[in-house]
Amino acid sequence: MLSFLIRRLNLLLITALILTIIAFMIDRTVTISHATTTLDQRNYIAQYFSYLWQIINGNFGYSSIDQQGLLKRGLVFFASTLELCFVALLFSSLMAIPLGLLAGLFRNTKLDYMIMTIAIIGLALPVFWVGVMAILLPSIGGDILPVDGNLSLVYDIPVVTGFLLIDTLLVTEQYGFFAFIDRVAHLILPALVLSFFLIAEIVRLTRHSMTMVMRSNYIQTAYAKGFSRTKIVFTHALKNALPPIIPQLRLQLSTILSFAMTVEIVFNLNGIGKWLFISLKSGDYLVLPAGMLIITGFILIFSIATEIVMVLISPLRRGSLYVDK
Amino acid sequence: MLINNGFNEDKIQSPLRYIWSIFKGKSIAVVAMWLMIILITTSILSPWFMPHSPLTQDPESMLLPPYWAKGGNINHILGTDDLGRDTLSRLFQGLQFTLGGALTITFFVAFLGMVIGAGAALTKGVKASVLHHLLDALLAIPSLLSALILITIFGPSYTNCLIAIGLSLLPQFIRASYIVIEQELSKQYIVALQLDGATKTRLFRYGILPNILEPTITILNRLFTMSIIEIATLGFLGFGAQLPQTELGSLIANSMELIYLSPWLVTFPGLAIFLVIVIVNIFAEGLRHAVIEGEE
Amino acid sequence: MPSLLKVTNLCKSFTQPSGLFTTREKVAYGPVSFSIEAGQTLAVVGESGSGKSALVRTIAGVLKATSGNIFIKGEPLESLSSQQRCLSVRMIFQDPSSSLNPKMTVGKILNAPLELNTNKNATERHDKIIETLKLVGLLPDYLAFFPNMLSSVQKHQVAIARAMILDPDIILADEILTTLDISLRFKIVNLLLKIQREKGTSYIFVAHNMHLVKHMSDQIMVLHQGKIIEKGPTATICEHPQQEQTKYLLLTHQPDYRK
Amino acid sequence: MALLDIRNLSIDIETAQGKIRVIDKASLNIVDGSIHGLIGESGSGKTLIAKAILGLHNSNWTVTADRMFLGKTDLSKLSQKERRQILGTEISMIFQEPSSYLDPSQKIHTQIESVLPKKTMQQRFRRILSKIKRAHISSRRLQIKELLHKVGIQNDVAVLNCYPHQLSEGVCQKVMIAMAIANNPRLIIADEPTTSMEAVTQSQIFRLLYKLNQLNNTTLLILSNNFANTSGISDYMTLVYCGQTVESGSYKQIMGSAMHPYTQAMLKTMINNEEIYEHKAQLYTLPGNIPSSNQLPIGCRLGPRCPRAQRICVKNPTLTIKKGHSFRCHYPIKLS
Repeated sequence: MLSFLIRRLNLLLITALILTIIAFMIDRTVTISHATTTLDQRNYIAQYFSYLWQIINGNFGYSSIDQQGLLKRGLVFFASTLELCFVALLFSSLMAIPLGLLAGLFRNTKLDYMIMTIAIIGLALPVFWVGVMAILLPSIGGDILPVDGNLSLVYDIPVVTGFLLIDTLLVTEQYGFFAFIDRVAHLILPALVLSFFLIAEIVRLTRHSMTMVMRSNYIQTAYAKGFSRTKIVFTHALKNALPPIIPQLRLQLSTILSFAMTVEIVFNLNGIGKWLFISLKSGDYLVLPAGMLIITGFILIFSIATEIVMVLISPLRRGSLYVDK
Repeated sequence: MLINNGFNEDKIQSPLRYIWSIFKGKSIAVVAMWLMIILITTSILSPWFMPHSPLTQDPESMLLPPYWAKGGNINHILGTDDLGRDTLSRLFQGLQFTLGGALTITFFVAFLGMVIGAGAALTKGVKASVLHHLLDALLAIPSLLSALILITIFGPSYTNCLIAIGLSLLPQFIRASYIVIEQELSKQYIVALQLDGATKTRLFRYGILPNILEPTITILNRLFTMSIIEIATLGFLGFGAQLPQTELGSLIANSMELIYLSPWLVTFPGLAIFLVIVIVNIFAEGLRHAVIEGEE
Repeated sequence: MPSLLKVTNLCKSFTQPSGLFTTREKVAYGPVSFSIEAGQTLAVVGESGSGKSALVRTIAGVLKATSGNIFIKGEPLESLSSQQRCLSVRMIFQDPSSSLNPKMTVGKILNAPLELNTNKNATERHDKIIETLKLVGLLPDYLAFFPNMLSSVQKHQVAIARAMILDPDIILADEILTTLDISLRFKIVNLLLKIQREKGTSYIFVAHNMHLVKHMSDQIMVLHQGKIIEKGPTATICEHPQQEQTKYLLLTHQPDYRK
Repeated sequence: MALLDIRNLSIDIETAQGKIRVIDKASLNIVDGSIHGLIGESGSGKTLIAKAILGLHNSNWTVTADRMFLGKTDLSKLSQKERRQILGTEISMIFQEPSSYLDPSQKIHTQIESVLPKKTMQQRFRRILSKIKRAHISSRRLQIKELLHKVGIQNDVAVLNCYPHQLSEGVCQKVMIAMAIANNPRLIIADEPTTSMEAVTQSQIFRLLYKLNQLNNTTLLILSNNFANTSGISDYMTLVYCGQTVESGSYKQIMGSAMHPYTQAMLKTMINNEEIYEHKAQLYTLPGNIPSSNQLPIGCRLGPRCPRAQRICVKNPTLTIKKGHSFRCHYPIKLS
């Protein structure tokens, strides 16, 4: 197990290094083309190592607008993006997994076609457009739910974790639960909009996985044991069909973040997407390498984490681990 | 009763023809295919038969609703915008940019991705592992972010936007085609061909390519869908086509302030994007199913 | 006169990652030495995991040997071009339904090795293909068929045709009989025997069924954990097995629960 | 006494090319307490017959039978629910490639436990009582252990805590057998239980099945494509060719006085130690190939390949029964 972990971390380090090189290149290109700071005369390798050293020390550079540390700001914004993604993921999983399972179970029936039509529609609706529609058509959202910003301006929440859902709970002495409810209300619409794509994706994956499992031999054994269909689905099929979805979904993570960033811009949420967007519009180009490092760093760590979780929950993968040894 | 057609031999068709004959039986997919062809040709030919130029401003008729709504005008079927430009013409121009861009991206990315993916899969060793790590790193960058990076460096323009989207989709496609080809390489008939002394190109042309049709369709479909959405998104954010070029996303962005005055202006481009993606997806699904059935 | 095929101290080991940065050598087989004469049949037997398949695949050129030499008619294999190699050693794969490209017609499948390894022109190639099809007992009609339209025996026949089309000296067969039903197995065995009689081809084959091994082979080589533990003429081995493993292999084919 | 009595079972499958009669009037009569071998080459429809007995068929199948009785229950008249109750308790099934027929995500223990009979209220109550008394009765544990010992697995604890992929095919098959016999079924159907196994494991499994039959008097229906292997332990044998049952009889009748040309051909596939063939001589096979399922000949399906075929063979021969030895042939091989 330990050697597996270390080997994975090894790969992670290489990938992370490549990413810092990319970040460095962006940093240099941006600095040179926009000449925001005085040019460094050393050769690029030396420059890179000093850049790397700074990154390791957590110094991602300073904003050219308000001179604040980019890492800290970025992380706070990113936390809010993650919050959005998480809520959307939770909601769409709740919706999509049962739908996908049903579609897989009743493959090629009317129910299946109906569910798959929903999935195609979800995939085909451009996220930003749905967002615009949701905001601007008062009958749909707008009036009932707030669509502007992370939180109403009346609340002054100190940043503790960066996750506003948690932070608002920490200040219940001051505001009661109103701040929390306000935050939830702010999240509902963007999360719903983001879910459109996610639901489509998860339904597809779940359906595929379920179909594969229902075709497998051990399902036949279960039938031969005299189990009813319902019992088979719950004892055998679910346990085998659901875990493979996780790594598949992980591959989509960067797309999900991409969409989340768009949704933020549409809904004026203070997430990393809007931060990058606003900063770039106002000429603060250094946010790019910083933002990239934060996002990719998260994706890398998350990938490793899911891989470890998969190894822990799936006996087959755990088996391959032992063989490695 | 018994059905004994012992002497009735199956007609021998080439696999592609066979797939085509199955595909023809899927009416929805065939309709989608025709719609796709019509969409592409009309958007290319639209400047010649559209009654209005997308740029002609008409102060007489501003913010007209579509003709079926109250106050609509048959001259402007889908209405006009705040400068009196015909929505339908603008829509087709937008479609031209969006669809054309997506097709270009799909073509180039598919070609480059296949070449790089096949190259990596066919040459083992250091090259492949370097590529692997590089892909890992590039895949971790969300496509919107990489598009932002490239546009920041090269400046916003329609071409740059296409290049940026292409480059951001390329790693995904390379990875996908690499995996597909890698799986194919472990098949016995590939080993047999290798033993016959087949060259890499021959191996790829005769051994691999005909057998990866189904996954390739899936990947291409995804590539196309993603590039449409991303062109529109970047256009919407103002990083894509610059005025006076109109692209479906920027069309939406331009009409944002007018949403309460004329919600149609925002609705139609969105619906257009939606329809294009749905049509392409139905077509691709139908084709994929035909391929699967053809292989059984 | 050197032997048709001579293998000396052939070894194959795979490297597996183990621990952090270390790799471990896993020996598939070896060192193995043997030789085979023209028109002879060598059967390689042993329980699974004894390295039979890896050995055959090395000689065929699918795997690369770690050490040792293979000589064909006295010439080391490395000195031969891939064409010369194809012309003298051909392999039949285990499962023809996966070793025939589903998107190529039988004609194209058979054409590929001819096109790549000989200087024949199109008509000569066509004649050769027809001739080989006849040899394996298939009608020329099958040229336009795709593999999925053939029955399992016919697929086997095509696979044998593909191996025979270059008139090689040695044919390697890796457990080709295991997936077939008994009566179909006999068909293929008959075909292989007929080809050997007509063309004088040598076979090296891996098999499980000791009865068929006994029937077909001139020499038997017993592998156990990658080493040759017994080697000799078929009759000698079958009647006087020296090693425990050999006895075991022979024994298990006689069910002892007769009523 | 017949445990399973099937007469004129036909199965039609709806395919893209129309309806295909895959099983044509198959008859099967299994004597209680015997080992019955159902022998036929792959594609001959053995598995289809087994699935029809179990009732595990798809919706595009039409199963018709004049008679289909297990003991006194009419299998063709059962509802889904009644059928499920019979499966596992009256009939159970063993498959080939057992490791793929075991759920990869569950431990062996869980899988075996799931087939044990449900706890009744009384047992539950007793269990609670025993817990109070701190008496050591973990009956289910013991039951499972006993089962594994029965099928010859000694290190039961280790095996129970494993996942299927950690075990060898042989052990997996033993686990499958243990699951099959858990409820003492009257009939076990074994679908090619030893294909793709090593010779040593094969004979182990066969010996185990034989022992089960001898000790528990369990009736076994063994589906196999290997005449030589299966004939060794079968009391009765039925041969299937392309969906038709060609000949059926006891071991002696089949081995000693086979009537059908196909059976004759199968008999010649047994190369035993007594050499009937010269070294490297051509082996006996029927001419031609097995027809594919959409190109079956009319009448006797062996017709085009049969060395004795004549004009009348385009009509389906009727079943002839002599002292339990039945066959379908117009020109049976006369005893000489």
